[in-house]
Amino acid sequence: MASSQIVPTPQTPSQQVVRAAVVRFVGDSGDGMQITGDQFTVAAALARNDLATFPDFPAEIRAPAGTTYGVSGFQIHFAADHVYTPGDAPDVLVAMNPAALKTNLRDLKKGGILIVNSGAFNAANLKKAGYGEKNPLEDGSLEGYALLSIDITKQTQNAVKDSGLSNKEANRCKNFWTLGLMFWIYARPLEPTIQYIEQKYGKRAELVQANIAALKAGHAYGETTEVFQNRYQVPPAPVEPGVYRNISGNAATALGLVAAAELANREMVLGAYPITPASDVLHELSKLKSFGVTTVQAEDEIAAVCAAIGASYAGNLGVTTTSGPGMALKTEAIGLAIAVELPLVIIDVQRGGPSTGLPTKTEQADLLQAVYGRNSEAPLCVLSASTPGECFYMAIEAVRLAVSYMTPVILLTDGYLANGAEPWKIPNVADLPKIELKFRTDPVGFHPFVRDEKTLARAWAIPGTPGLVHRIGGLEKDYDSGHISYAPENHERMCRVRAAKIAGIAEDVPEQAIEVGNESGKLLVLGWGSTYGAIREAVERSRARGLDVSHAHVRYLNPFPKNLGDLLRRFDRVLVPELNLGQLVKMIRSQYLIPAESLPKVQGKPFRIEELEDKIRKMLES
Amino acid sequence: MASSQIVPTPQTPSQQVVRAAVVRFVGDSGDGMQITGDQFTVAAALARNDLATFPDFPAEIRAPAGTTYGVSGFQIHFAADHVYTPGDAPDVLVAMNPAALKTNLRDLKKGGILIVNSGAFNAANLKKAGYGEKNPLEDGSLEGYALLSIDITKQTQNAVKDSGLSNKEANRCKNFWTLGLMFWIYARPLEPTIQYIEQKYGKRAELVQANIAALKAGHAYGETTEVFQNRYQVPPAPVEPGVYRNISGNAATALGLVAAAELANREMVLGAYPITPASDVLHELSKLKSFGVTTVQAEDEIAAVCAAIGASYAGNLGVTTTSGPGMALKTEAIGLAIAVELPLVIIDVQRGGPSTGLPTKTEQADLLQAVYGRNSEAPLCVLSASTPGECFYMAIEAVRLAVSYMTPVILLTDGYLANGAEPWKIPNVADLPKIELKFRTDPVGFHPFVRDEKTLARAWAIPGTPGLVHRIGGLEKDYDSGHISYAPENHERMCRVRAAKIAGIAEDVPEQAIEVGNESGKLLVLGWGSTYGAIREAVERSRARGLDVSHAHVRYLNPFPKNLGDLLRRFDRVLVPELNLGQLVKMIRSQYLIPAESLPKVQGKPFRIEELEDKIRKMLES
Amino acid sequence: MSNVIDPTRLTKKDFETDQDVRWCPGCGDYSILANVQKVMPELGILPENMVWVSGIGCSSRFPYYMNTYGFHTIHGRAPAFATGIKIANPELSVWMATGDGDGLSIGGNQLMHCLRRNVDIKILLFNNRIYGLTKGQYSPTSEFGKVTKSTPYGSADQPLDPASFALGANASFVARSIDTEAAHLSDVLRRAARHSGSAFLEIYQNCNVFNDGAFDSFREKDVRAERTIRVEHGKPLLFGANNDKGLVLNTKTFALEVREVGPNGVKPEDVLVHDETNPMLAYMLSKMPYPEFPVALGVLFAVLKPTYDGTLREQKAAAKAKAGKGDLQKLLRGGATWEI
Amino acid sequence: MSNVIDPTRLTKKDFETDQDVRWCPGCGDYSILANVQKVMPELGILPENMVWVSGIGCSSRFPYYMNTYGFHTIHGRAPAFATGIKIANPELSVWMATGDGDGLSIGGNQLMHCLRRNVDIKILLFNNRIYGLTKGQYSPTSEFGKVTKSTPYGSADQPLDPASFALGANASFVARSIDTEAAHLSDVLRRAARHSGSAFLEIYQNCNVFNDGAFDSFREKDVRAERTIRVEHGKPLLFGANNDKGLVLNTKTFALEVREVGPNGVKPEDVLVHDETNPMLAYMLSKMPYPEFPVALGVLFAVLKPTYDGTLREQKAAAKAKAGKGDLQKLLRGGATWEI
Ligand SMILES: Cc1ncc(C[n+]2csc(CCOP(=O)(O)OP(=O)(O)O)c2C)c(N)n1
Ligand SMILES: Cc1ncc(C[n+]2csc(CCOP(=O)(O)OP(=O)(O)O)c2C)c(N)n1
Ligand code: SF4
Ligand code: SF4
Ligand SMILES: [Mg+2]
Ligand SMILES: [Mg+2]
Repeated sequence: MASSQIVPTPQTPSQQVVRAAVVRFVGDSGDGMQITGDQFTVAAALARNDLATFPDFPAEIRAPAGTTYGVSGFQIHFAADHVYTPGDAPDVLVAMNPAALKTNLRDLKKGGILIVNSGAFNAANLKKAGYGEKNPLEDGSLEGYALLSIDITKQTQNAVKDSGLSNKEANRCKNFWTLGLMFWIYARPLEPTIQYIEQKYGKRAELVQANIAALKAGHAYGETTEVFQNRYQVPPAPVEPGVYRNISGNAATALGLVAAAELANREMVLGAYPITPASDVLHELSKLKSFGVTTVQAEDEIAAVCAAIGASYAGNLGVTTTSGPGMALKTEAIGLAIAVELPLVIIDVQRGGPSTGLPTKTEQADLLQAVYGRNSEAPLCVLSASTPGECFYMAIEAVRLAVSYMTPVILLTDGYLANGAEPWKIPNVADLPKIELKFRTDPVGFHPFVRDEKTLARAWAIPGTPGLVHRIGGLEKDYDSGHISYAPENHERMCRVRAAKIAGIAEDVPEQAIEVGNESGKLLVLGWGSTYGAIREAVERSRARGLDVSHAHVRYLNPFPKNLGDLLRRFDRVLVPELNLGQLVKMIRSQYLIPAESLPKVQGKPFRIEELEDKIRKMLES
Repeated sequence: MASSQIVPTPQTPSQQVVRAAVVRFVGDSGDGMQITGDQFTVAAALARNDLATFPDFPAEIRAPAGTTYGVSGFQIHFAADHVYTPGDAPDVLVAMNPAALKTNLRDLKKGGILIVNSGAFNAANLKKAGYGEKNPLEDGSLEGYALLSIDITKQTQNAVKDSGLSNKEANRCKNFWTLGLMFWIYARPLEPTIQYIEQKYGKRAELVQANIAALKAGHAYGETTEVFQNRYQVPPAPVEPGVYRNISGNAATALGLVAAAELANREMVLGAYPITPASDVLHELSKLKSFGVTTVQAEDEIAAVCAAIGASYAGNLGVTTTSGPGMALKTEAIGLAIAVELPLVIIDVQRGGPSTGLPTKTEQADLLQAVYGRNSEAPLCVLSASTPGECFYMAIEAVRLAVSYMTPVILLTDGYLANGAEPWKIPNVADLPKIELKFRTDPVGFHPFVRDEKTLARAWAIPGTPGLVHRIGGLEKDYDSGHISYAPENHERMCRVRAAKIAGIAEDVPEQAIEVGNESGKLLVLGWGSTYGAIREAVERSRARGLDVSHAHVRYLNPFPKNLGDLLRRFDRVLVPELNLGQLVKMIRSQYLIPAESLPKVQGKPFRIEELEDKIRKMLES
Repeated sequence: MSNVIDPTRLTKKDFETDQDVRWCPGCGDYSILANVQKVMPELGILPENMVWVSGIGCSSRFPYYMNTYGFHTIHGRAPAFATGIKIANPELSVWMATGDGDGLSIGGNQLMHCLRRNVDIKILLFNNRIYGLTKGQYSPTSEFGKVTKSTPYGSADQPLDPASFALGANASFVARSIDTEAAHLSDVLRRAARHSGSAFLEIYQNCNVFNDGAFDSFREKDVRAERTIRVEHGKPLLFGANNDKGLVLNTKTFALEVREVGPNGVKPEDVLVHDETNPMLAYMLSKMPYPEFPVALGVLFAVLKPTYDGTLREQKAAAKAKAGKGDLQKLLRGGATWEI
Repeated sequence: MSNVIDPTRLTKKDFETDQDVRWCPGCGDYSILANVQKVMPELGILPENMVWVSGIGCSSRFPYYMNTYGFHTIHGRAPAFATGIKIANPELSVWMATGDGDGLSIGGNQLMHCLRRNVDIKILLFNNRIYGLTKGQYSPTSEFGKVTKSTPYGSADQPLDPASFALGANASFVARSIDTEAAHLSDVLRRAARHSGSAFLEIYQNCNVFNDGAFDSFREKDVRAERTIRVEHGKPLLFGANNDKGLVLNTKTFALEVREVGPNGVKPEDVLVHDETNPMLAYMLSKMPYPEFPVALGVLFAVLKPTYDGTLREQKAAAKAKAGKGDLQKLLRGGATWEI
């Protein structure tokens, strides 16, 4: 539900209950904003708030200090109710320098709390941020906000002066000072973060001491100074009981893959070439050798996917992870995997394009490439994940379908899911369904393209199996013997059976459900992927305002769930919001011939809930 | 129009006039069937017949003699009327060995003339062809045909025995013997072929003499033996006056590119990596250095397209040629060309897939890859050619649009167009419109992404130009300065302007016309690419039978001609025959929301006219 | 089962398929196939435990004719597929067939990285100095100035020497042989088979259709002894019909020289002795300009170093040994958790 | 025009852009940029006649900071773009910046073929033995066993030496330098600039964020003299603070050795003299194992051979000279025609 307004009112500090809050930390890459955000998140989670987070990194590794393009940010939305997105506009903005203020102020809610480190607002930094000679802290331009201008640099230096740290190191503690202050405002305990500091800097006692001192000093600042009119309390959210952790989409994807390997009782080979924002899946999986995972950092994306296909051929689970430009390079090899009908899981963590584009920003524009981007008739299965946590389950689903249907499966996630995080109820491994997987061993009646009658999957006969020695390749094969064949009718038969096999997956996946709202009506908002949270929240808010609108979210993009057409036809109008110029909408219109309308956005950022609400309102008013 | 029946009747040979004929020569790769076909084609052309040809090569370079997969064929359709395809079923089949008979007999018209070289029907060859112990020439299985079983091997040996050739070389003359016989049947003069032989074998007098002897002997055989009841005469076709040549699609493509370079007054750099069936464009262009053409046989398809883009950047016309698997490899680099907005012409000579597929066979299944097969929103222009000769004009058009709109343009041809040939009226160079092309030289107001207001094309400022020094790259660029920009609204603005630029091409290309039939009615058959001839002929025949059907053929596949939607809506039904599983039809349905129906075929071969007629009939009857 | 074969009793037949061999009659590929099928039974590896991988090209058709597991992949990428196969199942004996186009043109990067990583696969590169399958374009090993279908004015590329390339890529085993020399080819195949790590074997192969006679100037019977030198570890680098010529190092110019050996020439002790573990010597031998020098055939270089697949296997085993087989439930619980 | 510059009066400023340089503070790329901007004016080439091409990586940001024409392309393919540019306009001075990942991992094939073809472009490979831009994965030049983000158990790859690779690819110019040694780097840059053909220059570059100190063991002031050897054509291969060590060839083992020079060691005449035209010596120098041997810096190899672009240009000119500028109408008429 909506995050409430937090307008400070002139009264003595007291714990005021709010149902939700959105906080954004912004500063230089070196200011430690990601750690601050992570710790603040843990605190919210431990307080049992529901939450969603989104970090926003600069494209540069370490841009020079003070520049606008070097600003690093972290936003968290936490609430006593269900949370679906990291929030549109922050209630609180913490800006550690002028560049951070410059680039983020416009997002802050009118009247929101603005905490700035005035110590960083010197002439040099103001100039780098593009403020020129003017200091926004002094020229009255921040009047619409609840401005708290604190020299955090100095406060921190004072707090840690006994630690013997160099000036530079002392300054680095600023983020914990800030965190301490924020913990005070939101009435969080300091202990978990103290433990974290001890663990992280354990080897250097002086750092442990200094950072803890800074944290406590920030907290004390809130307690003792009188600048704060309010402290806030966000009550626990009504979440399902269970053991929770915070999880990012990339971590969930990696865990889903490992889980799937275990459920299928197979070892996994990941072939990958580093690329933003997919690299973390490789990093995560490279740690898991004891789970039988081998990661090959290949020389390029082509070799990466080919190694994965080779591994599948030899009976392992072949997986490859990448992003847009890497996907483009893999298409020829994916075509081979389709032709030889081997299982292969391809994770595409979509990012802004075209070409190198906006490598650190999110987008959903690889859909058509995933479905159609190969030479000739080369059908495969395409899935997507809607939330960071769902990446886990869709990764398992990708593996299940790949091995059951002997086909490549593309799982589309994106930069927003990959780096965003949400609390995730940890599943009980024993409850996860096993993945059935049988290698062919019986030579009787065997040829490599003999098919399962139901799934149309060909036999998976791996090297090392006696009696099944055979050859496969990318040339067309005879339907009845698997040998090379250029016969015309056979080619059509093979093209059709490959298509039918993929189409048949629709029988094996859940029917499309309505996420929110009625099963029929005036307007259906049809989404896919990471727009889930924004759409869901916008539809809920619109319904709360009495509008007849529903939300459905497609996870199975090729083939579509078999009831999708019927479901769509039950609505007068269908709106398809996407972080692209209209791709799913093309597929929907073509397949079902319904005048689905597109709501495109390509800004490297997710939808704001408001944008969607506006559009829904306009459509239902018109 | 329809090719007429040639059923031999028992009377003395006399010149019987027929309006059309389809002849197919088939034999071992080593039997010289392609030369035979070419010479027969020249003869038909000189007799002013309209004609279309199609060679059919085996995938193997030189398969062992006598095998079915080593059979090489050549079909020609020539007529006194317009000819649009190489014909469905031959009236005359010339089979030089059992394997050739085995693989081709089923295509021969009922009652058609079947000429076989009985000298090749020995036990070994029969077995290799899969006839086992049975000899089809003797077991009565050929009864439905006008069988002429001649020991061409022996006849040829006798004819050339004075030439002093080895047995092997003597045998090689069989094809000219056969040609001589066919020339007699169709009443063609021998002189042009004699000249050809003299030119080709000029250096070896004994070969000249032997081949001419064989040719004459074959002719004499027709004249003197009484096995032939009929000779046929196909009168000249009513073709436009002009100078003609026979041209294949690949040759026409190469010539179109050179012509375009001349019309634009620019030198050309072709970056290519050999791949069937596109290699001949590279071969043709590599001869044309005196036209300022430089060909780079690159190390792979990626380097090929990158070299072409580099050449465009430096102010030449960058071109790359390939087929399906190579297209797949080029997509990442094409995305860059889109992002930096440089002209680039990409020729995709489509072949059977997926993956390596049927490399020597034809298909139209790269359409969706061409339109959508790149990461992110990466729009470009896609064209196609409908006949071999049209490849010339569409190649020019591709260059024109690429340089006018600073965009990659994909021209789709296919294996059928590439190797098929038709008589082509040679254009007068002076009549071809010049291609306007201006490099930016004025530094005032310059930045690399400053746009032409009308076309939205950015300025083409080439290295070496004083005052315009600048950098470009694949990262997103600021609309107003061309510098790197990650700003959200700017990214959307740039994505939209790139899309608008391509969409705007619709204003600059011919409106969609009706090829045959009324401007509205019951059924429109909508085709694209090499299916042109078959569709046109099928529609003409159907209309002759009184059916209300029209034919439109799309050459501009992205964007579509601006009137296409209106045109389609004037028909009750729209049928889209394609050599794929339904690709154009997807785009049509999605864009215009009309229930266009698909007629797919994926057999590595073109449509037969009959198939299309059947479908049309069924649709109009139902 | 009835079809269990005794690995010590394998014969050539066990490695032959029933597929029609679809190379042009007279192609050098036939004799390579025959030699491979002859040597394989000696290795004591059951056909079902052997995988042949290839890219695209005439040479890459090879797997179809071996009665083992086989994977005819895409152009140039066979080393990457082979790497995946070997990692997934290290028990398999993995072999690769490629051509000068497949392996060195489009596939140069995959080959290079496979060699430097030292993946335990055996690589046969059929070098016919031409693209056979696409009907006669020049390749990276074609001579400068070569006239082909795509270079009617002669190629403008300087060629690559496959063995030098492999050495530059830090390959652990580099050898050369010729299609027509059965005994030599078999010997080198045996050596390659036994090498642990990437074994790179270049085989000069005649394409009688598009580049006939490319190697005749040194492989024909009458010139062979004078124009080639058979290198053997520990043996002096002698050649010539009477072993009367040798390779000598000019220590001044630091370059190899061809010298007569005997009363009128250098002493036998002055002739260099082949040391297949010396990368410098191997590089020199690979780069000797022809025809001033003979063409070096045999094992130019062979050393042992850790294999990529072996290291990965050890890492996995060590990780399992240390942490025990991974506990998925524990992994899912990961870092900070909370219970509700 | 007002902005005509005299090519003999260029200064460093003429090659500097107004763009913010976006490398991490302290990155070795800065000093490479400064050196390049210092040397460029000496070449007498106007900035407008120079093109810098790059792939993707921190190093590949280089063109943005040069006030010349620049093309930041896609990952690994810069050599192919540069080839197209050079062919299209041979008057341009074409330079390329790449990294150990861009140039040797994904781009190994493009680099290799560019070098063997000898396209006339100058290639600077910034070797920091890590992927900087993607935040710290190992690269093809990282040490075996290297622990990085993607190899928590240590990398299983044997590394590649860029200079050996280039020599294996038949490069005509191969050199090495270090980011921090301005004078040496400038000298080698000048040599590269003047070379006709592909000039390959590897520059050891410190990535202070993800691989800090990778080269400290030989580039730090106090060890530099003992741990590196500066090779110069025609000069003996001496090194050490007092030039008291030299490289000597052991003719028995056919291997290089490090020896003291002087009364207690070998005679100065026994020390090898660098000959940059000798490929064997260059290969040896590129492969000397560290730390047993010093790291060789300078121009390891340089010979002249026909350039790819030059040959193509000549072929085109010759074709035009012979046939005259092509007559399109005649071409269209081609083979057999008939008139109606
Ligand atoms: C991606 C791709 N590009 C191009 C081709 C076409 N092609 C097939 S084989 C080949 C060259 C083969 O040369 P080589 O490896 O030397 O094999 P050979 O036929 O000479 O044995 C080419 C260019 C292809 N199949 N796939
Ligand atoms: C096709 C593609 N794959 C992967 C990437 C991601 N990527 C960008 S730079 C890079 C490696 C850069 O390493 P290096 O060339 O050594 O440059 P450095 O940053 O170290 O200077 C990678 C993997 C990409 N941009 N494009
Ligand atoms: S084309 Fe050449 S290499 Fe290929 S099969 Fe024929 S002879 Fe052999
Ligand atoms: S990550 Fe490393 S290489 Fe890249 S800019 Fe920073 S210090 Fe330089
Ligand atoms: Mg070859
Ligand atoms: Mg690097």
